[in-house]
Amino acid sequence: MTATADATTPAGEVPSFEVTLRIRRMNPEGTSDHAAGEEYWEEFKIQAHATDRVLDALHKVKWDLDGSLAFRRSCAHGVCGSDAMRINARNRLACKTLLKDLNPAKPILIEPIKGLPVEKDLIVDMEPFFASYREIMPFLMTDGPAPERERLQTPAERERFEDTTKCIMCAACTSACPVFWTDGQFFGPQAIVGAHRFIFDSRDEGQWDRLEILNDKAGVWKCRTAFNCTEACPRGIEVTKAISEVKKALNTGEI
Amino acid sequence: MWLVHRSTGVAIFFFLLIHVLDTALVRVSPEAYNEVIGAYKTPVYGLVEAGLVAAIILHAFNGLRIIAVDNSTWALRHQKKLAWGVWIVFAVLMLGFLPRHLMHVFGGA
Amino acid sequence: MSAPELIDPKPRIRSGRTRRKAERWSWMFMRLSGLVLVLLIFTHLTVNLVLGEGVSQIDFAFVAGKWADWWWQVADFLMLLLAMLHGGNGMRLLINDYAHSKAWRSALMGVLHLSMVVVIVLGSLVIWTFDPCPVDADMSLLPSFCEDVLQ
Amino acid sequence: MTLHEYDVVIVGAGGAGMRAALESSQRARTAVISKLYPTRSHTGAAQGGIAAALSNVEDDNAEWHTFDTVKGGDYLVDQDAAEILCTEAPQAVLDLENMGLPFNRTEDGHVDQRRFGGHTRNHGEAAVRRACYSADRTGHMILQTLYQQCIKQEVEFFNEFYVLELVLDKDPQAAGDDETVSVAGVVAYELATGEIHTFRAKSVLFATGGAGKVFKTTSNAHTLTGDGMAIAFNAGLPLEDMEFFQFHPTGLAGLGILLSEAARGEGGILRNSEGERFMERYAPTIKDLAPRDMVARAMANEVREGRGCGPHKDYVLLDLTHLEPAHIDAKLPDITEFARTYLGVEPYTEPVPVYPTAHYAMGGIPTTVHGEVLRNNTSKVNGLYAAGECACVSVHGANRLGTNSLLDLNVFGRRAGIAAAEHALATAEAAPLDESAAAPLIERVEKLRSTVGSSGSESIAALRKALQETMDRNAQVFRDEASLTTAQEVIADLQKRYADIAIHDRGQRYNTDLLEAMELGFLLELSAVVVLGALNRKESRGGHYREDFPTRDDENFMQHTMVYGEKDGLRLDYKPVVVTRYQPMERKY
Ligand SMILES: Cc1cc2nc3c(=O)[nH]c(=O)nc-3n(C[C@H](O)[C@H](O)[C@H](O)COP(=O)(O)OP(=O)(O)OC[C@H]3O[C@@H](n4cnc5c(N)ncnc54)[C@H](O)[C@@H]3O)c2cc1C
Ligand code: HEM
Ligand code: SF4
Ligand code: F3S
Ligand code: FES
Repeated sequence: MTATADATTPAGEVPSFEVTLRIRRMNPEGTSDHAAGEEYWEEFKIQAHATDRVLDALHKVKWDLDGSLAFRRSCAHGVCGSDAMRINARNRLACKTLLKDLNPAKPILIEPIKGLPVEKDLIVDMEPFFASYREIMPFLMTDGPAPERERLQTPAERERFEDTTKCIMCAACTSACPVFWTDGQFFGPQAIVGAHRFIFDSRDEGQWDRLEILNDKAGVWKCRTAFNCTEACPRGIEVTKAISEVKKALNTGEI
Repeated sequence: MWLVHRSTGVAIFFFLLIHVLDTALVRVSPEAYNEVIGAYKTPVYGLVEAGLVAAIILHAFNGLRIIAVDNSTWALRHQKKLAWGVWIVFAVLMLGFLPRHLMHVFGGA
Repeated sequence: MSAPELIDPKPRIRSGRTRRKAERWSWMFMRLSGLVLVLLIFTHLTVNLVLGEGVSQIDFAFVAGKWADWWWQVADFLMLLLAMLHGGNGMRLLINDYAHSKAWRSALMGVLHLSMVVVIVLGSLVIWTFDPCPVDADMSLLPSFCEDVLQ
Repeated sequence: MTLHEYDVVIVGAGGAGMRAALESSQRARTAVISKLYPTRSHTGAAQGGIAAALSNVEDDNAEWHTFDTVKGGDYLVDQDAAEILCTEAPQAVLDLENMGLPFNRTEDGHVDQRRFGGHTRNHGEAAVRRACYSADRTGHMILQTLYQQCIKQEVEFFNEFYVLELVLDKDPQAAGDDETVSVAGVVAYELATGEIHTFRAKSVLFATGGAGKVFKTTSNAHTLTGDGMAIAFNAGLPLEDMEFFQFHPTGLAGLGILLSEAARGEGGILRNSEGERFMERYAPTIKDLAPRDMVARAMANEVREGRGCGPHKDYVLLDLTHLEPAHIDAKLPDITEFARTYLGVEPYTEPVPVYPTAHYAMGGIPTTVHGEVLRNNTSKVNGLYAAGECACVSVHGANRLGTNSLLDLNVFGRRAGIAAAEHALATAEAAPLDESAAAPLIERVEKLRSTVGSSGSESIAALRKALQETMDRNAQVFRDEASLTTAQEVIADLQKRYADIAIHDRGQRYNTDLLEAMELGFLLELSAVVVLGALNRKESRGGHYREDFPTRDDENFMQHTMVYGEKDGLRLDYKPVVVTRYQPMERKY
């Protein structure tokens, strides 16, 4: 039994240390020190453990120091997609980023994700993001009546779109994409991932409608293969690969 | 990398505009052309030209990397290594080109 | 009990194969022209700047010497054309990305298109109508073969 | 203050809420109100699978499934409901498949199935492959698929709206049995603006999920604060069987993050510090795949008897090292990643530290098999429905079988959605509700806002922490008279202190501080109900284990607990269990 090496001791007296969080803040109603809508940095010092995640650190700030700090979160283990933010200039989920992996000697920079309007502190308006997703008709489209039993699909056929089914719509990819920053018209990588999941599903018959949408000006050709999306994706989805497969399908007319 | 590609592309584009215009002087008269091209041979332009070559090399090889990434899953998965490769090729070519070029520029002018 | 009868979605777009092909062709063209340009530009650079005496050798005579050969004429013309189209298309993408207001965008696009046309027309005129041995020129500036031609 | 009117209002956009919305929105004008974006709901965290006797890989039938459900629930299950659950299961799964859910497949293209705890062939002979799954992200796929279908049907969502009050046309407890009590609507708080919205509706359906945050160590999301249950309770409705909370055996030690039972379904083994496969002693036939309550207790017992691992001997190990890495990657990719990310353990080569974690509320708002909410043992509330984890149809009894909850969402979510829409269609006019209904909530919110800056007051975080710690210490896997009494006292004290709570954020926009205060109020209320039920249930059954009463007592306790909130405190009552086919037997595996 080797799992009990000290580093992995989950409970007990893990030594604690001090970390500084520098949080990019914005209060739409203003505070005593800051005008409404003004963006500013604020520093908080907290005691943390090596096993703590950035989300735990944010909770410490919110619960013990400043209850007005606003951020979204729910599941706390990387499956709901609520808490994508820029941590040390990289898009990540706060609940999946361990403090010990961040060099706690330096202040940890926390900002809202880019490219979407900031509403308050780390909360951004997600509506444009979800609107792009709805745009690509993200649902199975089939002709004819529903079958008696399941539609058959071999494990190999399923494997083709397995990767893109993992998406939790956290927007880490889209808000990391430089094209999205400069051109809000771009569907963004997430919508392409969402479309890919159906285009390559052998049961789906709406592929060409979706491909048509992605062939549009704001579509897949806008992607400059910057790879920021793939690097940001907390689910390890090969986003750029999915995009490239969509391009290939458009170029060859084959799926 | 994406920024590098973009900025080098733009730089080359503007250079090309000028370059074609000055080459057009060939049509006007040999004197005019030689006068302008003479400017290229001064150290300042020599350096600009070196920068241009650098930009072209980066843009070209990164362009090749992009094309590879678009067409092969292997390249896609190893794009980071390929990006390093672009910088290495860039370094090697520039090391080969710069001494020669600067020699011509400073030595010959 | 039966499967839920789900309402069909409102058709949001016309069905059928890809309709607007422009962006796709632009993408393809960038890659194909890029590939050809690699060959052309590197030959160009090598011949002009590396072989022989580098920049210092470039003068009217050098250029004229090259263009007397139709092969070089074709190569340089292709390079000019592809580079301008490739670069111009690249600039178009950029303008689309950064110029958000309609006015800005159309203004920049206008400038871009104009400069492309001017450069391409001018450039090709120069290349195709080039006379390596202008009659009234100073002999010393001309390539050596002009002596045979002119005398 | 805005007033909205709909035929049907669904509160909650998890699996149950959206499944209901798909049915309801086809039939009647429907709004779905959710405090989270639908895809953030905790259904997305469910990993292992959804049970259905499809017989795609092994011989199976709905009757065996029903038996397992009843037996797994330690006979506290309403058997008519369980029979519906298991009979409608295959169609529920096929519906999901037809909507596009990417199940894992067998070689010949059918939906694949795997083993899960407590699912057996022919009444306990051997484990059977009944759980349909999609790697270890079944819940994620269900949530995504349902959301996608909602987009297709253009379901109307009110996202990041917190429902905080339920409005009935009269006090359900004061009303006599022959009177009808009808739903009038709900009052909600819009996170983005701080505005209060009143929704008037002919039918209201609650699908607000679980209440795991009552405990400290839990697999549940921060947002699972039992809102729906507490809101119904505050409106004068009873809660059923709240003392039955499921502790899932394999939470990541110290964190509570779940490692699905699928890990054991795929061959994982639990070992103590001596390397012994201790489940062989507790459940000789199905060993590691015994129902959750038994495994959780066995683990807690190993630790108590000194066979725990680690420097503090406070957890056991889940061993996957004998499985092929490729197999692990194909079937359990996410949970192995959790072990890597959060504990730094590589499951290919090292066993993973695990300990029971609070997981699932078997109890909730009592309903009929059509999702109609009951206001006592027999009378329904006209137009009020509940489904999913916040409801108690009582298909899970004293202990839920793994994979039966996702099934519950789909079967009873669908039924409740249909019933709610049909009720709305048959009702000419909703009960009266106007803007004044929002007044009490507005007052409460303003009162909370006015606490900003008041010094010497109680903090939300401190109270919540104290509550969760006392619940973990005193009302977890093992309980007894003394521990429960302590918990009761602590909760009573915390409730008093809650009256002096102060928040930090005065703002209107995105005031999550204020909402956390509200949620804490719900948690406190529910904890009191849980503890009261546990204290009075002087027996051990399913998820509820009393060390001072270690055996099941069918004589006195073969009945559901019903707790009512009254002016002078909580009132306890009981409700008979529906027994059709299966007489209670001793539960052995
Ligand atoms: C880690 C984990 C793994 C699990 N694995 C399995 C499994 O493998 N198989 C299985 O069968 N079951 C499993 N379960 C159990 C099952 O997933 C849950 O019981 C089920 O998903 C609950 O679904 P729900 O629709 O009732 O609630 P949820 O999905 O939790 O949704 C609740 C909804 O209500 C909304 N809401 C809550 N309060 C309010 C309010 N005040 N106002 C407005 N909206 C509100 C939320 O926004 C959310 O949309 C698992 C549970 C967990 C935690
Ligand atoms: C030498 C060979 C060249 C190669 C292999 C090459 C390759 C490419 C490729 C593949 C792209 C597309 C990038 C994408 O879609 O993300 C591109 C873009 C571009 N290229 Fe080139 N190119 C070359 C030369 C040139 C030249 C000579 C110019 C200038 C006239 C130029 C200017 C541009 C510009 C402005 C862009 C757009 C950049 C952007 O949108 O980000 N390129 N190049
Ligand atoms: S593709 Fe990845 S990064 Fe993008 S939204 Fe989905 S999970 Fe998030
Ligand atoms: S970051 Fe953007 S440019 Fe393409 S590869 Fe990803 S979408
Ligand atoms: S809180 Fe759910 S993904 Fe981080």
